[in-house]
Amino acid sequence: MDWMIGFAILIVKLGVVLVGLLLLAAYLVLLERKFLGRLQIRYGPNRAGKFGLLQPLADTIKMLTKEDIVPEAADRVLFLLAPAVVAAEALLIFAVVPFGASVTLLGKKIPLVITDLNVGLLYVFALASLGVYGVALGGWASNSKYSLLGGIRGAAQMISYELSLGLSLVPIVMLARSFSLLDIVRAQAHYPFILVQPVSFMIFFISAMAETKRIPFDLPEAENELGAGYHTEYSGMRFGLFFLGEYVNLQVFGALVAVFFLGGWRGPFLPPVVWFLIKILVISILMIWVRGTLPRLRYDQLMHLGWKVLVPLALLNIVATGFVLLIIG
Amino acid sequence: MTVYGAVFYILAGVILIATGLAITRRNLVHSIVYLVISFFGSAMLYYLFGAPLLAALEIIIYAGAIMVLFLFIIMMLRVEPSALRKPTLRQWLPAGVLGLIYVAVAILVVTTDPGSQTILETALARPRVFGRFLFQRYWLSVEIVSFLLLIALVGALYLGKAFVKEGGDQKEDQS
Amino acid sequence: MKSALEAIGALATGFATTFKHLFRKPITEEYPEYRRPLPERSRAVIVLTRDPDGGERCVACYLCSAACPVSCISMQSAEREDGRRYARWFRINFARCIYCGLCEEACPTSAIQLTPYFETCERDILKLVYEKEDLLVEHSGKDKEYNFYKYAGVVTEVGDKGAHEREEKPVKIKSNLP
Amino acid sequence: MPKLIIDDREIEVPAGTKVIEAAERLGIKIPRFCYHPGLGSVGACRVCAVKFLEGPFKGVQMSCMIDAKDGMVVSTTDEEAVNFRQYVIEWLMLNHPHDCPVCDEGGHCLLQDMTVSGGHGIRRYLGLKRTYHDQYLGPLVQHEMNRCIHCYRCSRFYQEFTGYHDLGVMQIGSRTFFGRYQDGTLESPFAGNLSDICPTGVYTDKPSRFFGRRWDYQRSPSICINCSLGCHTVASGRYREVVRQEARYSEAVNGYFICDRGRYGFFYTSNEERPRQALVDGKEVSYDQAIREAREKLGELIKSTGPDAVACVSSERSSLETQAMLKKICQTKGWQGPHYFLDESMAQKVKSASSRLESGLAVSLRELESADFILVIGADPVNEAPMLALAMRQAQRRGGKIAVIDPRPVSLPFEFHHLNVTPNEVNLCASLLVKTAVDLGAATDLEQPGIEFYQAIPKLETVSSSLQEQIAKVAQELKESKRPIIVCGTETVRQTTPALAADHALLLQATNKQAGLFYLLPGANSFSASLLASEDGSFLETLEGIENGTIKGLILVERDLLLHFHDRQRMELAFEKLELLVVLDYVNSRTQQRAHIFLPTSTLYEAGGIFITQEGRLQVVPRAHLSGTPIAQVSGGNHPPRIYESEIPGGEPRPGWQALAELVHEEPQPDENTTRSSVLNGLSELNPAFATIPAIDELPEDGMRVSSPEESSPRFSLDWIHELERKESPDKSLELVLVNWTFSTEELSQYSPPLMKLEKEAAVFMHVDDATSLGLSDSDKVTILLDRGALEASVSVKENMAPGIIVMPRHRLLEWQKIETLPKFVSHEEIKKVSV
Amino acid sequence: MIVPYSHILMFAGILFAMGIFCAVARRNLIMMLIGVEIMLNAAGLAFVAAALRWQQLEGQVFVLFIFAIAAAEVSVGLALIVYAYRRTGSLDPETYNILRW
Repeated sequence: MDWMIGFAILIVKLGVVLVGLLLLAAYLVLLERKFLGRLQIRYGPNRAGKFGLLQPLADTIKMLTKEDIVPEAADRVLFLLAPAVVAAEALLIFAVVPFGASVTLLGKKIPLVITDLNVGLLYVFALASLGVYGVALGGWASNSKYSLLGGIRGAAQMISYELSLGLSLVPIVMLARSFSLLDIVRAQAHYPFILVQPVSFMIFFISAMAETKRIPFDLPEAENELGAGYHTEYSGMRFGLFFLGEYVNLQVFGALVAVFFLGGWRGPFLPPVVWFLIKILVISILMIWVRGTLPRLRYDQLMHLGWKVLVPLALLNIVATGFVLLIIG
Repeated sequence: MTVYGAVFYILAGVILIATGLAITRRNLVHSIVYLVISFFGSAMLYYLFGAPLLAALEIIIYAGAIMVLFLFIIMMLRVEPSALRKPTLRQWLPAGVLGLIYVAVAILVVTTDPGSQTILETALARPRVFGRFLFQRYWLSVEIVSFLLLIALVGALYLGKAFVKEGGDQKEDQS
Repeated sequence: MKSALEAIGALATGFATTFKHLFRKPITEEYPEYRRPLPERSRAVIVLTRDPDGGERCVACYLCSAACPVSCISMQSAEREDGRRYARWFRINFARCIYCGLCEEACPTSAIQLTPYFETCERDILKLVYEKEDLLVEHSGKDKEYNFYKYAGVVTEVGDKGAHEREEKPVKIKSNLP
Repeated sequence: MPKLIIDDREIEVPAGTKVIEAAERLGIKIPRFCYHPGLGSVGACRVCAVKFLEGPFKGVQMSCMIDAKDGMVVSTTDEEAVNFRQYVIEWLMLNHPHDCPVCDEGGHCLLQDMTVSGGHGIRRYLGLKRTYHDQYLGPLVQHEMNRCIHCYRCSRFYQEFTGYHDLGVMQIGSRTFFGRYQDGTLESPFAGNLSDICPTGVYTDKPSRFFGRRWDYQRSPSICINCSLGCHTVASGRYREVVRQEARYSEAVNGYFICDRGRYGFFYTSNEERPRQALVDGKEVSYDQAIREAREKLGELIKSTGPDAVACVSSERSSLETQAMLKKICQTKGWQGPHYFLDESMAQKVKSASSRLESGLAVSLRELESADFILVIGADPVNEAPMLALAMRQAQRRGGKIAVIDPRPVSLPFEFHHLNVTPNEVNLCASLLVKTAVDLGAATDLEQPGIEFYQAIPKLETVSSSLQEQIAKVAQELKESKRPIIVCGTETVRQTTPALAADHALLLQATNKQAGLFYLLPGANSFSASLLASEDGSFLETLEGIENGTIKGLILVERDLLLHFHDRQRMELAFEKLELLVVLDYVNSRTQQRAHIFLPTSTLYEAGGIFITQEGRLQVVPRAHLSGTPIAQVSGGNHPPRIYESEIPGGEPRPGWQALAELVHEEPQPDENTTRSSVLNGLSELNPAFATIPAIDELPEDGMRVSSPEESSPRFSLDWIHELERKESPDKSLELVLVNWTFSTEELSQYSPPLMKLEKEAAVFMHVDDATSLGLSDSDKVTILLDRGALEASVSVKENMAPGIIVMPRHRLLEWQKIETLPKFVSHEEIKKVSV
Repeated sequence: MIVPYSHILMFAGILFAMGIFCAVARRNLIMMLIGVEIMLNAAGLAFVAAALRWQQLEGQVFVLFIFAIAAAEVSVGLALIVYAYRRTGSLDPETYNILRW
């Protein structure tokens, strides 16, 4: 009986998170387009519904109804698999992200996280590293030179930045003394880690943008050189899955930044979940702002930044944090 | 048989099938994809055997890094599908004999060793415990291994650089 | 260190600029509500003009169809009773037309001209095939004064031999007098 | 062989070659207006100026007027020459009107090209332009004199080259006018060439006036099938119809020009009445349905009566593929036929002509131009094959002598001897002439049969003294000639004549003359028809079979029996007896309208085909355009309909051979090309003469000669003497001689509207003596009573024809198909004057 | 309660044999390297099972070292392969016979 209730709660949590994620992703797209539009002195979408509020719906309908084209020379199975990998990977990360303290419902204490893994952080990395496959396989399976180049770029870029992404979080783990995301949030009860780890935050933020392939790191889909990069040959809902993956990733990294550096769901006055959402949105808007401001990096600059700036910086940061921890005790 | 036993056999089956497919595919990318599935299964086995840290590391390092590296190289070099090597009898015979001996010995060892019949119990090595154990008993080995990694890094960099330099020289010669 | 500071300063300038943009009124012109008047020489829908005397200018010489890079013009020339060459039928497939204006440049009689009117979208692509009656207009467009037959020297109702601009009286072939 | 250097490149050319031509051999095209390789040079336009740097001439000279000489160094790009040419162009353009948009020459105008390439773009001359009034020159040529640049090509061509004089030069200086003295139709049957040779738009093609531009035409090489010569043409197709046909240069056949019948004889293919839909009992059905129906009915017929009950008839205008396919079908199915000729004697004549045309004797049309004596036996060149007359004209211009032995009132645009003997006397007259001219002593290597043949020719004294005198005069010229060529017709001559002509040619050859032989045959593909024709049976036997009921099914392939057979009434009765009449054709003939099942076939321009000319030259014609109703007809001249579908309206017609193959095979046929090549591969089984033909795409451009093995026909036969002894004609009666005219008697050109405007009034011709004895004078109306009724015509009285005959053209408006048997004799009583 | 230790050993053995086969039978340098990876993975599995069998963490520690070694091996190995491929244009080990006389 008990495990059945637990199971039911789990299913409900899964459903709520999934729906929330998808809705948020849809409106993040709108937000990005509107915000980007204003940054560029344009309106952004404003035709579908008031202020373009129905634009996500229109986009969804469009993507669902468009013809799903599979190139004749493509590797059919992998071609169909790749977008699913991307979308699934992005959605799965949220399984360990706590979006609030536990609530008590009908006398039962329900933690607001789908599952609290003791290696939660490693789980996040494991899934993030699998996201590469969607890009690389999609690019390869399309059998198109643009897609292939996009896929290669994507693989190289994501594998490079994963390193700095991981290293940037080591000090956080050292501070929190746990891989569990719940523990990390709890460890920020007094102050958010961004105050003590600004370098770490910076490295993580930059690496996260590179991992999500957002401007200025969108080399795998650089439209003016590669068409649309690894998803050049995709259309309809398969393209939609890539698209969805990208915006869910945006939220994921917003949530991770909130968890690792901004104290998770903590905040005054408002309910924790709202605070969590606000933090995600702030990070997202920051990323959009960056997109609206910075030009795309050159490939060698990208590698240079990853390997020669961020990785050494992250290592130094680890050593420094270690020293400080040793001294403080 | 417990649930864990069933999980083991299923995972073992998946791993064996995936690996079998991986080593026989002509298309290297397909091999890689099957291998990733195999490593995923291995990661789950690690978890089953009470090593969650290793499970995560298996995915991060094997599936997330090593296989991506392979995929990257395959895509970059545009490797065509390759055939299986057709061994001659002279090559095949010693290999076959040695293989048979290996199999015989393996079966002998596995069946005769009474300890091998023990049914394993579930256990869990928490990352904290594991880390403490590692850095208390084997910190020197960890350092040595990290040196090994550093050397590998330098070596790989050198191999990449050496070619570029040589290529540059060739270009100068041509012009 | 200095360069790092400079870089940060540059980044900050960039972010400041885009941030300032947030508060500016967008410069977008919203099309159906606001239609910007197009210059006279902008190139869109093609028309066939008439000469100042009201006659069809097009002599169906096929030069426009020859010049057309997408082969969207087709026609059939014929002869009127008065000797004028004209287009029996004239068809432009606007679904194919790229509005390059080469036909206008090729036209020796200023008949074919591009106009600024461009709102011709149709759901049925066949409706974008314009026939002569759709193309022919009642004015002479850009080159108002020109009438080809005043200069061509062929016999039409515009003039007999020797009656056109800059022509002598016809040679009397059976006379000994010059 | 002078060697000269043009633009730093050396070339060796035969002596007498003009510099402009030498340059062209190097690929350097020097501008020209008046110079034309067919017409020669006059140096009138001054635009071919080049600079001579070294050699016998120095400075700027006209390259068309100077023969290439050793040591010449010529520069076409020298600044002085370029400037000179530029000025020439500019002053030629002084008076040229700015009417290119409405000029039909625009797009292939030499003047336009030269003006543009010469760089003359801006007009500096501000004076008034000279103008002319234009003339009406007939239905073929449009006159627009304002555009003239006075290159004299037209008058040179018209007067010197073709020998007609009604178009020429008037006035002087800058007022020079080219035209006729008065408005009127040009007399020359070669007038259409004016629009080809005119370097600008003075003479333009009237039937295609204002139709399109050269760049839009689908131009493809073709040939003319309006007579047996097979002149080369270029067919210009547009919007699914042939719009214009131009002459195509051919080294061996027609040179640079063609006659108007060939040029404008193509309209049958776009005729509005042309049947394009298959018909079963007059109802329109689909092609496949008609074929199925025909197959079923044929099957029933054969089941009930046997394969003998079906007969096949084809014609001389069908392509070789169609003829061969029909032949194959008849062989394999056991059907009767096929007959390609209606008249047994004509079949024999063509057969003997094709078998006697040995490669040592045969000459091409162009080789005829170099003859120094041409003996025409029983042919009327202008009327039967106009280009033959043009070739003879060239021989005559070079000093050749020409004699015509023919009963008809032959008129040629040059001087010639006309021996107007009766049809019976043609053979005798020709033999006497040759005998007189040939000295047997000089003929050393003549074989015994030849000597016997020579000796069998009667003495000169057997004919009238005036004729003797003429023969002696002509014989003298023949004797002096080095390269005599015998031209032999087949239309009015006796059955033995073609063989006799060949024998005479052999006799002449035996006396060390380079004798040649040239036959005229009745249709475009008569030669191949005679190669395929079967030995046994004739059309008349088939007709009798129909009448007595043994033959119940008839398949007619591109053959109009009601037009060509001399007894229309009998034919119609026979048609009524038929159980099944299948007609395959591409014109709306009377016969087609009688068909039970009609299958439309495609024309030469739609399907291509292989044709063999009268000299045995096999020529392959590619398709010019796809079959289908011309857009102008689909739309009634207005906007074409906006239907988008893969089916072409009116695109039903298929090549005759393909339709035939589908008719007899149960299973659907593989694609066109395989069937076609299988037909062609089997040709050598039908006649060994085809064995030497290479693959179609390896044929030379001028085609190649097919000749039957030499021993196939006996030489020096004396049959003609036996024929001479038979006195056929009853006393006091006139032989009816059916002839063809340039226009309006040939079958296909009758469907051409511009040519029908040139149609002359139907008339019969009579010698003055016969007319006087009948009390008739010129342009009297008479009725002639034939076997099946009377015929009304006006009489044209001529002196230059044989007495004792009535020459009757197979004119459209003369219903001559009322004759029971040929030859037909008309007694004086049967000719009655009609009082108006 | 999972399964008998011998089953795991046999499973790891089969996996190892597959790795050997892959390294030996494929005419491709990359596949040979992959074979090595498979063998290392098989060994790792056996080690973890052994750790469980004897309840000793050394087994897991060794697996960690194996990971490190595998990473090092792959990076150097792939660098070598790229280098060799660029020199010869082929990945077939048969082409690298320049030292064989």
